[in-house]
Amino acid sequence: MMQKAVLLSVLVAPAMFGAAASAQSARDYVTVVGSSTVYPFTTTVAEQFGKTGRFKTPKVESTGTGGGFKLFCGGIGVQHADMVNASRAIKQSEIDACAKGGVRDVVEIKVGYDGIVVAGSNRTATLKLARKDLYLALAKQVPDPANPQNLIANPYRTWKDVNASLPADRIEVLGPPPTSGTRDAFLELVMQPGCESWSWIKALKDVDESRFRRVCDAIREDGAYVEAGENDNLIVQKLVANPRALGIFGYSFLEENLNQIHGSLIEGVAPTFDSIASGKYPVSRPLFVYAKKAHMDVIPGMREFVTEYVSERSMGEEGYLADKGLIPLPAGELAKVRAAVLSKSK
Amino acid sequence: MSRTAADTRVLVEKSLRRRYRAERRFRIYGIVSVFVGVAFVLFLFSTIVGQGITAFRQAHITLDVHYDAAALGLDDSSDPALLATANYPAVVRNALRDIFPEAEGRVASRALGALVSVSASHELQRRLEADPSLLGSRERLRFLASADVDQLLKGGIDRTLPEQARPLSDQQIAWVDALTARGQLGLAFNKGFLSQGDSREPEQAGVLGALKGSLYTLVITLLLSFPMGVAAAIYLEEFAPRNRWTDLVEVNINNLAAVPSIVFGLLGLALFLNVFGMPRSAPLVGGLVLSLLTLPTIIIASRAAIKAVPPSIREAALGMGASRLQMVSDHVLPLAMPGVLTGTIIGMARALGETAPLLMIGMVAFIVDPPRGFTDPATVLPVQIYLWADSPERAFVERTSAAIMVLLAFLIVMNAAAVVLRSRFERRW
Amino acid sequence: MSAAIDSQSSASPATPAASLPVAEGIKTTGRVTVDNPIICARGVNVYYDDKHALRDVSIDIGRNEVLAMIGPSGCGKSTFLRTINRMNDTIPGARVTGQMVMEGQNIYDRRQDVVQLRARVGMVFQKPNPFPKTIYENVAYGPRIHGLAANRAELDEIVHTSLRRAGLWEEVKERLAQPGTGLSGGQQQRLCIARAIAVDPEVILMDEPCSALDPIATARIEDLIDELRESYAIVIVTHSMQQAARVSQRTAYFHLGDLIEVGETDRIFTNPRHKLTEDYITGRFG
Amino acid sequence: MSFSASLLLLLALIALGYWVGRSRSLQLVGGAGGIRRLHSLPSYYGILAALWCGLPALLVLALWAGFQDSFISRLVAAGAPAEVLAAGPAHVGLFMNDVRNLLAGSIASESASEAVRAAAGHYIQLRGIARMALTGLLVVIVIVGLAFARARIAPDYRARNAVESVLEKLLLACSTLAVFVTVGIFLSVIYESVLFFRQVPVHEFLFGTTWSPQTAMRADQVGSSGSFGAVPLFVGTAMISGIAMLIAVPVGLLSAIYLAEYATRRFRSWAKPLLEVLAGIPTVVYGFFAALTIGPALRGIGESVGLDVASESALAAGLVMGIMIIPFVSSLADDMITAVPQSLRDGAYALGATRSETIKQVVLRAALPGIVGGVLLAVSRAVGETMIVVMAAGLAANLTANPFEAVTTVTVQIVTLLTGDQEFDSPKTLAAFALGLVLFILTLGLNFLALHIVRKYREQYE
Repeated sequence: MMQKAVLLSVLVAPAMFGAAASAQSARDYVTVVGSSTVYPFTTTVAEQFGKTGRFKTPKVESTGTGGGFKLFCGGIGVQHADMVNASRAIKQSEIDACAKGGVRDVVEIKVGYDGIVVAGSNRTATLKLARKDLYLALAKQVPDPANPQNLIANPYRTWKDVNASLPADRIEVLGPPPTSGTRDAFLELVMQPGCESWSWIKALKDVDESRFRRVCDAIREDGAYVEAGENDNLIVQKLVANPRALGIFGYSFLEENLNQIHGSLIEGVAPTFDSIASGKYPVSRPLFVYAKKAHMDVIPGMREFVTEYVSERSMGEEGYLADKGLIPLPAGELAKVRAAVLSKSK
Repeated sequence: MSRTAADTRVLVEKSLRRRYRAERRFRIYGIVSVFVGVAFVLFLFSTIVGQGITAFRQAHITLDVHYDAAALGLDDSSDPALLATANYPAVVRNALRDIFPEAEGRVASRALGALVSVSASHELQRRLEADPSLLGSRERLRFLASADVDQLLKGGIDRTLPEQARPLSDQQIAWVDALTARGQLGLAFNKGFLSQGDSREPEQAGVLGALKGSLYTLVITLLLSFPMGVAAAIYLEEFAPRNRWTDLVEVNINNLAAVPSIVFGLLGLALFLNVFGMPRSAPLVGGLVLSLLTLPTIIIASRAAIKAVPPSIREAALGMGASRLQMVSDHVLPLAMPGVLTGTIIGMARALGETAPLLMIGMVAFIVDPPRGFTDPATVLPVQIYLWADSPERAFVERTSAAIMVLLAFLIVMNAAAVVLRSRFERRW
Repeated sequence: MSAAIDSQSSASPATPAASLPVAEGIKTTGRVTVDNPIICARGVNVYYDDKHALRDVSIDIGRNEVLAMIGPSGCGKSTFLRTINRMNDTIPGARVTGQMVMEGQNIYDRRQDVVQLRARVGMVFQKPNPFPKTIYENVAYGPRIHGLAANRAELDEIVHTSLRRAGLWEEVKERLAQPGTGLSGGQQQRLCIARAIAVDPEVILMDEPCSALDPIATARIEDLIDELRESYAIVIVTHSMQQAARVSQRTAYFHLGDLIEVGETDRIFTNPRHKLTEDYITGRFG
Repeated sequence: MSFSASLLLLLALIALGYWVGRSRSLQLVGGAGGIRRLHSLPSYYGILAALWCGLPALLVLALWAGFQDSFISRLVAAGAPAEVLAAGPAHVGLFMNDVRNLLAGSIASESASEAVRAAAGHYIQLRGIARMALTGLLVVIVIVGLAFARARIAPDYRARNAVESVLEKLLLACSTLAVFVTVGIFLSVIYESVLFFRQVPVHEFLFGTTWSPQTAMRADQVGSSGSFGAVPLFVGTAMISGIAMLIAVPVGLLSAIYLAEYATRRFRSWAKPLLEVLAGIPTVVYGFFAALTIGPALRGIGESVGLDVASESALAAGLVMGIMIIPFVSSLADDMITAVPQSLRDGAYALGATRSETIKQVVLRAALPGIVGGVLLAVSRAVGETMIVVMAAGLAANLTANPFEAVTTVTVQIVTLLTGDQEFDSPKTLAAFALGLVLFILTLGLNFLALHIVRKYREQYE
């Protein structure tokens, strides 16, 4: 008897598995990839959608904006992601990459605003930073104080070296890697303006843009800036454990953790819901979700998911995304976005 | 020799004190070492249980809700499309405002609404969809409180902190206290933790999805690794000729048992996902990877069990004219079965706790719906623990520990089964 | 772990050279005492858990003599040997009652130190058991742990002397740094003897030291035992009656845990008094 | 589902084959009374007949199940609306997904387009034909196999030997799987690694001292320079493993000695299983514990004595990993110590050695090779351990010897590089495979050495 049992199981188990593996199953749920900054918002919408709708809950993976676009633009078909979270607008190079992959029609959804904060542990005093200070503290090369026309490798070790009014703590900043949209936005909103404090660099922008980018966008790699991966939650935890360090991430993470960390003032403005919504806080940027139009009719629930995303109860001023720390679009802009999205996704 | 026996005695005596001190010291090192290990076990378990036990009770709020057509923005309850988009949070807020009429204005109203979990709206929607005639009626329902309220009741939020530094405002705490005093807010058994999938809201997050994912994964693992492992063990112990090929196989199996599990993850990623194009995040792929991982464990355990069957039994069977295969299937295998099963259970327990290779094949994702098949996206318990451990909300620390308790409970049951099996069928030859 | 010790009396203040009185009604045939004993066993019982392995044994061990213990398997002769240096302590569940007096001191007394006792009463085992170390280190091990040598030269001296006395020096002097396990069986056993005498004990216990050896190696060991008698009291357990006759001066016959008969070796083998002894010696059983 | 139905049908046919083979053999020798005239027992003729009709049928079934869907899909896709066909194969794939979803009931039929519904109908029709064809084919194969078997069955036909040789081959196939797994692992990491080494020279990877795998994702982006010098990872791995071994070896060894040589049976009977619990706890639990309890605690202690301890210090990860490995070392050492023959201990005791002297100088000396082997296995485990370091060790690729600083390890980097960004041509992703290759070769070498030593040692006392 045992003999037959062994024989049968040895024969049937692999056969069954082979058949199960090769049988193509249809995908009946939406997959979303991309930015870790937008991840908490999209997962919230996904969950709401799953709990109230007739469709399966979309699957959301956090891969970083850049990595997300790579997956998203891979092509049309069930094996490719339907939507991508982005903490910045899509770049021309990505539009080209998408086109190359056959992804031509992409619906852009501007979901709201997020401030980029430079946060520290509640155990330390609030820093008052200028964008120039951050540039000097984090750039790979900075203008030589003696001869500003000359670039030298970043010599600064402590914040006091950068700006005498700052404390003499070692510079240690945990921030996003180049795959992250937050990094792109940080470069654009902090490093470049900081860099432009020098008129010759500012002038460079129009003359030799690639040189300008090399000067302003290169972040130091000597350990003062720690690339902390895509997981912003992890950065929060590390800040709590290591009060000397600062972290760069989205406002929503700050809001969720106000009992542990606080945002530094940038140009004298504290990152708060109101200061970002009103545009007073200088480092804020819009967040986006992109959806493949070609998938809209095919992946069950995708259109409904997009509709849910732009609905009043999620993106609206009193919507649940606002509870999660997303700064909603002004009512007028929201209406425009919604109308555009709904018409494009038809 | 010039030394006499008496001299020896004196010399020995002289050395004794030092030597006995060394002896005592050595012994103490040993005891301390054992206790370091044991103390750590106890410390770990008490920490986990201390942190996690509270997750099995959850704050609930009892409210009188009024399915008010005006608040819902709904005048016809027969249209399912309208039912799905009605404004349920308003109903919840109204129910709260009935108790605290002083909460006027947008900000206060939102703060009040934040006491109740968003799942309350889903609950209302479900009820109304099930019975549209409820529209306009009133009923008393029990909802989940929000995670912050839950933490406050469990002492996870320090009331003495300045208002900005804690997630609940003074006003909200006053409401919570008032609700508690009225008997409408309190802790009760957390049914949802074992019956729901993952969620972004700590109070709604449950382990069912991960448990089902683990189950599907382990079914695949067992179906593949058990028959193949036993067959391989039988071949190696009973049939394999002693030659280089057999040696190679043996060395390979022993090596594989000690290869880091993450390397198996790389294999899974490259082979199953990239070459065969199987779906990401699927229990099928997870099970395949884990079965390769547990195969060596099962083979080694089964070989040991088969080897322990005394040769006399084999000789007796062969002497009766049985073929080798008959000898194995009629005598050796039944006698070795307890050992084989024990090894299999231990291998399965290891597979249940394995995380690293599953990270490689996309089983780290936010997945709410519990999987319903082998190709649905899923996570497993350890990965869920990993995901929750990374979540910033304080309430997830409690959930993580509770999920660990669930995982450890399963492991303890499996290991206990192995121990019982071993002791019940242990044979002395 | 250590065996429970039932010491009814603390050490008697008897003079070292005098034998202790033997209890009335002793069942052993023949004279169990000697004139100048080094060890006196009186009423020794050994239990392994519930099993009564040795019953009420009383016997003296004399200086500079070889005492042979013979008897069928399981008769208790090895057990008795192991009670003399308390090797039974290492066996879980073993319990000893009665007195084993060495120069006025009951070795089962609470105050007796086993380490010191074993330094005085050495032992050689049935199977050669050299340590997994070099030949030199094997012999030097005892002196080292007991602190018998003040410096390297003294230690060298002890090793040299011990190997010489064990009759092994000539064979191994070129390869002292090689592992002891590489020697032949007979050489290994002589190494173990050298190891035992390096500590300079007063008594050497030998538990069937030749049973694992071939006849030539056996003969060498027997010669060695005879030489060693000059300096040590030797107790040897053997299965071979010829060996007992060849090497011993006195012989004790054990049977099922009882000490049946003791006497001069010549007398025991030529004129046994007890029926059981006679049956054994004439080969009627055993 | 059609597949499981066919499988059931096939199982029934195999049972039929068994019955036919068995009864044919009996019939040949004139009923149960003539069994002695058969070479083998009737059931063997049955099994043989079952194998003859079952094996080819199973094979056909598996192949059919593998190809049916794609074959039908192609046929159905060919009939897709012209505009879909014109849009390229990707759109056809999406169209088919829609069809499948309609079939699976994932989307309601009224919301599907006319073309999709037509295609779904076509699909169902084709699938019906395919099922019938499959059933027919299976029946034919079984009948042919059965006829063949029935013709071969004769009283002196050695059915048992034939059955057993088939079974033995199956067993052999299972046993070689392990080799294929090893080869598979090797191939799956070597391919990507070669691609990686084409972009980053081997010596730069192995001996470079800067690890910063953050290459630019786009042409218009200035990323970091993206250097792939893995030395900081090796050093970090070595440091954490070293700390772990510093904990695990003395504690594990001493507790093994205590439990094997000193402890009473009762103490041993509860202390040993309790220690072994440590080995059964999933590593993710240790990671959680290290990150949340031990790391901050160490930091607090460091602060109180004026030391600067990073919260994700190598020390925290190493400490917890060491605890995890304790039972691993102790149970192996226990095996080795109990394998030392009692006669060696007796020899030392008889010389008057104390217990600790016996253990230290005789027992341990004898067990040393085995213990070394065990420790090497433990090292390979520490090197490959992932979850503890992922959760507790951090990502900073510091090249440092200070255990209070954060370091990163090979396994952490593999996980970081491979979760998330999934493009398979960037050196960043490929680097993970190169690291995997290094890890695989390293642990393979360690295991090989360790197992060799342990095995040799075991033979010594057997």
